[in-house]
Amino acid sequence: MLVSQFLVLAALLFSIGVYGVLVRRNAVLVLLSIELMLTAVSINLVAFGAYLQDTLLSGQVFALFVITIAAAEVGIGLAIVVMIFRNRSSANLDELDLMRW
Amino acid sequence: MDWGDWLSNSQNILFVVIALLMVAAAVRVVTSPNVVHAALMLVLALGGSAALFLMLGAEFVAWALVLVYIGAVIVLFLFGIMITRAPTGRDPVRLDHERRWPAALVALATFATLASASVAAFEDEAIEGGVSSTGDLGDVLFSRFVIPFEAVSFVLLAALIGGIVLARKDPG
Amino acid sequence: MEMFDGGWGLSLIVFLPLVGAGLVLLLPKRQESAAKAIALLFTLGSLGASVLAVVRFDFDATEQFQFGTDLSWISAIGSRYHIGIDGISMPLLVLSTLMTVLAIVYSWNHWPEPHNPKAFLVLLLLLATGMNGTFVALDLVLFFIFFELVLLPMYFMIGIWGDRTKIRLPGFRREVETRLYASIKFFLFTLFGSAFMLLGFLALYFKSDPHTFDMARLAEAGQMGLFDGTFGAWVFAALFLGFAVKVPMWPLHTWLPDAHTAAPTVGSVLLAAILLKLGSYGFIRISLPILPQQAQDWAPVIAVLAVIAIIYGSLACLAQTDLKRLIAFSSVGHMGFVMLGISTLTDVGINAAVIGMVAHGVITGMLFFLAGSMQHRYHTREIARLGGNMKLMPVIGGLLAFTAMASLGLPGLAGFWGEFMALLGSFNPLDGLSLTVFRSAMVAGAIGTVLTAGYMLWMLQRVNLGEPSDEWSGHDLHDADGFELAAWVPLVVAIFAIGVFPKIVFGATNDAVSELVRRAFGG
Amino acid sequence: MIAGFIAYAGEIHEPAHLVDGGVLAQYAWLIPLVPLVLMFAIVFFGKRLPYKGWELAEASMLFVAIYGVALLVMNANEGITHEGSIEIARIGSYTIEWGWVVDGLSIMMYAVVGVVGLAVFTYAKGYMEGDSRYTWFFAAFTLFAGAMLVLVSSANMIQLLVGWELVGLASYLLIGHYWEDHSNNAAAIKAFLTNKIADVGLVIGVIIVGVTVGSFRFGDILSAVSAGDSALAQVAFWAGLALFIGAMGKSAQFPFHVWLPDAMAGPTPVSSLMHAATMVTAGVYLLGRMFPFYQSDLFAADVKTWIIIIGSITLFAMGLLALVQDDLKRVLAYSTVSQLGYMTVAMGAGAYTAGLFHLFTHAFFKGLLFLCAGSVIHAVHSNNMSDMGGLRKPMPWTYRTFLAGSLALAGIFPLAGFWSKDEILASISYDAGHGGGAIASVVLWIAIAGAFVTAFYMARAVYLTFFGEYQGQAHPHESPRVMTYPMIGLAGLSIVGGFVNVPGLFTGFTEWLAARPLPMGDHHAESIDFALAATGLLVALAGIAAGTRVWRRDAATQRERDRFRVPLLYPLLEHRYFVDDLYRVALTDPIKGPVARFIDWTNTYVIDAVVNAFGAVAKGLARVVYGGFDQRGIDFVVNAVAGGTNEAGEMLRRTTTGRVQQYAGALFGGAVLLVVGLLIFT
Repeated sequence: MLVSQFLVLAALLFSIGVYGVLVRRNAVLVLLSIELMLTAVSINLVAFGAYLQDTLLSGQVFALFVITIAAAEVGIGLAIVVMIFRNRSSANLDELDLMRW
Repeated sequence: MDWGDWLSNSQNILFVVIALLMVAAAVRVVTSPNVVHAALMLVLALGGSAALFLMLGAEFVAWALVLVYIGAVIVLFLFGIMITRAPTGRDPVRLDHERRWPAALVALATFATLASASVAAFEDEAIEGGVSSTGDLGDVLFSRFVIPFEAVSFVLLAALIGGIVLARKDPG
Repeated sequence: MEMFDGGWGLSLIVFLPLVGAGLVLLLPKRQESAAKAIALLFTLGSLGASVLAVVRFDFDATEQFQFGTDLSWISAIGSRYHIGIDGISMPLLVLSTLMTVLAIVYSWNHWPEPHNPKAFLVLLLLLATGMNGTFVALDLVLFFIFFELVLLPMYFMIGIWGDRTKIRLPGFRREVETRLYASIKFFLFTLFGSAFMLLGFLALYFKSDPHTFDMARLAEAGQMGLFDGTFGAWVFAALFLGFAVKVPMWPLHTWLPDAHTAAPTVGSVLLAAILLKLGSYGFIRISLPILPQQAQDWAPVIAVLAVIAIIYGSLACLAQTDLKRLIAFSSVGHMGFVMLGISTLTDVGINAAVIGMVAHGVITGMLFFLAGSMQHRYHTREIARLGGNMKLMPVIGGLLAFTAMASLGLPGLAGFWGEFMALLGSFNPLDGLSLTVFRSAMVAGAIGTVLTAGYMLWMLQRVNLGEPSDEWSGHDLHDADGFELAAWVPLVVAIFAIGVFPKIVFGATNDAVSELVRRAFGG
Repeated sequence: MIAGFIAYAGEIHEPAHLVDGGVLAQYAWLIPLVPLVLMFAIVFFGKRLPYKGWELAEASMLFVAIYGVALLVMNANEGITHEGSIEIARIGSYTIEWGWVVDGLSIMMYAVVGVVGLAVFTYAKGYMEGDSRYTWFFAAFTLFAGAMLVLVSSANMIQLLVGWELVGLASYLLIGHYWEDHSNNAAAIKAFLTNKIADVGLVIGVIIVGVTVGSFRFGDILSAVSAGDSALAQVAFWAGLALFIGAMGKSAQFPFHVWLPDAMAGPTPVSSLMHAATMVTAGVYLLGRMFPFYQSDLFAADVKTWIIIIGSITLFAMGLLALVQDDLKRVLAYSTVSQLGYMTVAMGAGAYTAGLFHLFTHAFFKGLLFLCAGSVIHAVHSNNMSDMGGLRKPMPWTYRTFLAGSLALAGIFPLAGFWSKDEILASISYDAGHGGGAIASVVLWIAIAGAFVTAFYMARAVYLTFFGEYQGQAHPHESPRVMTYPMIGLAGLSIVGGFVNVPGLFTGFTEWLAARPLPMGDHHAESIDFALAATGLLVALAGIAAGTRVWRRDAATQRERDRFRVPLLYPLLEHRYFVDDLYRVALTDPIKGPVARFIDWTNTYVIDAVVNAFGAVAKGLARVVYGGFDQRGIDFVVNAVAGGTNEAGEMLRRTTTGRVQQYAGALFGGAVLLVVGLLIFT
């Protein structure tokens, strides 16, 4: 097993996630794509951990943290989406431009 | 390196299968016109990554992934989909933007950059096998990484409270 | 009194309004009468101090700087807190403090929209500090700071309390409000000029040895010939730009009609009465003594521009349909006489310039007060719509006629001396200056007085005389009220007093100017 | 008295002895000051007084008249010269002073202004009764007289200038007294501006003389003249010409005469005072004051030719105009212009005494004629003679006094006008023989012809007004006594006024005027030329006879004959030689209209183009080169800079869409670019 193969796969997943983030209109789907990207990151971390034979297992620990943060992110993200939906009857991102001045 | 050697390794064959599966699932996640399908495809992709973790000897992480993601997060997503009445019909226009090509270009460029950087950096470096025990992980987690761990737990707590505050109906 | 003479007096005059501004700023917005009281009190204090300075002024030594002090200030660049007044700046300082008080009295219950007296008073007081400071500063950096300090309050005054009529301009796609256009134009024009002025100051600083910003020492160096040659020519040009925009000299005057027209009444008054004088004062105080050689080279140019301004301003007045704009253009002409006086480089001409500045201050200030009050009542400045004002408001109409007469240079009133003496000076300019140019300028300037009389009488005829049009005949337009009269009577008295007894001004300026001319030009 | 007989033969005329004049002369500064102070009193308190301010005005004139006559009597006994000055400012080497001069010339003017003023002010009380601005009228009227006194009392040229312009101001206020009507304002403005144009000459003349001599005092200037100052001699021609232009404006000499007939828009007392004592006499006074300057060959003697030419044109051409006027006041106005021409000619011919003597007598009879005209107008409510006629019976006193004034003006022996006009003719004749040359000879004939015209138009005025049938609507009646008494008083002076200077018998007037602090230079005294006097008288009688023949003969057809029009000449006269029209078409209309608008237009569009070249880059420069007058200017550049910034902002702000995904896309794209860049550049 080579390091590269995992890294390339992770890069591919990450890019697909990027594509999803950019192209999807529905907020829930954007969140899904973000999960994909986070997974790719986790794969990288674990792969590096295995390659470095790290006694501290920091790769895996960080993967765990990523999973935890991802869970938190999904929770908050969905809550926001729900709230926005409640206010605007839509979860489409292109109808949201509150950040415009 | 010899591609023949590489492909003949059984672990690598497994990897290729899983990888193809994951990529296919991931592509469906970002292209499926049906939101529920997309969520289910994500389950598949995550499952693949759990399998990869096992291959790399990260047992605990793999199972945690299965439990947390597939068990909890995806359910959460499905609830979200239902609550927001996200369209489940086959109407691709409404789910995607019209300008896909710029997005695809950016994604492709990202991939090219990351992949080429990875390959250039590591070339033929191999990964030694070996399984790390959950116990070791626990030791490390509660000694060296105890402060980040606690911090993450606070983050989770904050997220919990935040979720409640945000999603609950007007307190009146 | 020793403290008063030793620099405290002048500092008091300059900074009392600033303290007042701080106090007004601390007040809650709703306490308007307290804000007015404080503003009046502090400007009155400033006026009182300047009157005290006049009383204690040594009129036998007007050419010396009195009440001065010279303290270390920004030691890194050798800039010092050097202040003092001589016979040239003293009348202007008194004029400045007086006009500020009158402006506050006048605006006691004449607030332009959008009201907010607190902010207005803060700006007014800030303006007062800038104006007073410019007249006492004897250090170039100090001068520059006060000179620029004036800019900001006036910008906001025009921009916030100005005229909201929308106008369409060449080059703009959308209509803009007059006040916005005018305030930005005013600001940019002046800033453009003063940027060059600052460059000039810096050039003088680096050329002088040892480096100094002190006007007196620079003047000594200049009179020794340190700044001769190309260097001096460039520096003079830079200073010229800075001051000429402020005066304003033709053809840098185009900001003036817009700014005057758009500004609220008090803003117009101070703009005309004091701000324009900063430029001509700069010529007398800085350009001439420090760069005498270049002044002689440039004098014919200044004279020609001044005469053009006289004729041009008067003719432009004849075409105006807006009362305030007409008065604004008349300023161009009158400041032309001031600059003609300065350009002769003789004691007569510069004396004429100073009295012309004072006279223009009181007369045009008064005219703008009156125009403002009329606008307040008629809600229009359009000359064609007015008429029969004398019937509707005899007091305001009478004062308008009086002031217009003063403005056209009637002997016996303040405006005469500046014009006549400027013409006198230009008959006999400094030795070495072209007699052809200056005598032609004299003739043209004298013809300009005819045009001035023409447009003033024409304005009076259309605004004051005749029967009131139907538009106004039914209205009960109240004549001047107590506050207005309180603000105007001192000006009327001043116009009359200076006209009958010009020694009020000449007594202070004469020796100072003679000494300045003698040192700079050896005349 | 004895000196008078001696003077008859002499050429240079020096008073026997001069004295300082004592207390009366030292306090002569009160003469201008009292009217000016009372003027303010009338403005501020007049309305509260029982006679609404008239009493203060009358008091001021009474004061001046008594003071003036007292000085005149003193001067008649011993020539007075006194000069006092108060410094009011010093500028460089020049001193500005308020001064008063008491000498023969100024005393004569004090007396004339005082006496005529007293009569006119008294008369005005009746005439102005019921006027809505009664108090204000007397304030301005007092200012008018006061300003004239400032002018004649001045010991220096700057004060002269002050008085000069104040007279102009007062005339503006008074001519435009009925300002509700814009045509009156127009007349007032015309008067002020015409004078102001001529004042350019005066200002320049004052500056040239004052700067060259180094002092503005008449005393110093005339000393320089008698000392033959070479610096002054160099500029003397131009200075003299400039001062004369100033004098032309005030004394309504051709081509500055246009304002005077229009000035009839003012109330009649104003016309009376203006034409008799104040304002129009100022120019002649100035020439008299500066007489040695013009007289000396070293100085401005060359200007005298111009003076005499201008004067003769004025006296004849304006006299003809009086013939065709229907407005009685305008007849008198043109007559004044014509008589001023006589005075100017006299000054140009070097006849100091003759010119001022005519001023003196003319003040009485012209003041009188205007008062009479006012009385008539008051009665018939019209200015036009076509509304008058036959007023001899209802207005006997007005008729008698008007007749006396007319005969005096026509120069009938032994009334005032005869003596003064005869002296002018004599002095022109003298000048023709002493250096005046051919011009003076021609002018002599013009002056004699002018005498005919004068008599002719006055006869017309008398007949059309007082004879024939009454043509008007109102019911004429004699004016109240407050108006007739002043008329009778002035009529008396018009009859006997000439006897103060009867050549060969009593030359008191010559004596009085000669009391000047400095020698008057080489001028000839009055002399009597019996042949000329007889010619003048005969010509005047011929004029009256002709007038009688045309207008008197048959009352019924009087009006038809007046309507007779001489071809060619009449249209010319009717349009006043087209001078007014010429000014309007060539001067005032263009300046008020196209020129002013052009300047205003250039302000908005052209100046900006110039600044453009400094401020903006190639674009602005190219536009100036291409269409220098084009509608582009600094405004455009300033606005374009602002607009450009604005546009750029508009474009950039589109990137701020608020869409998270676009931001994310930019983020990733940017990251990739960074990496690529890193790879390329390292």
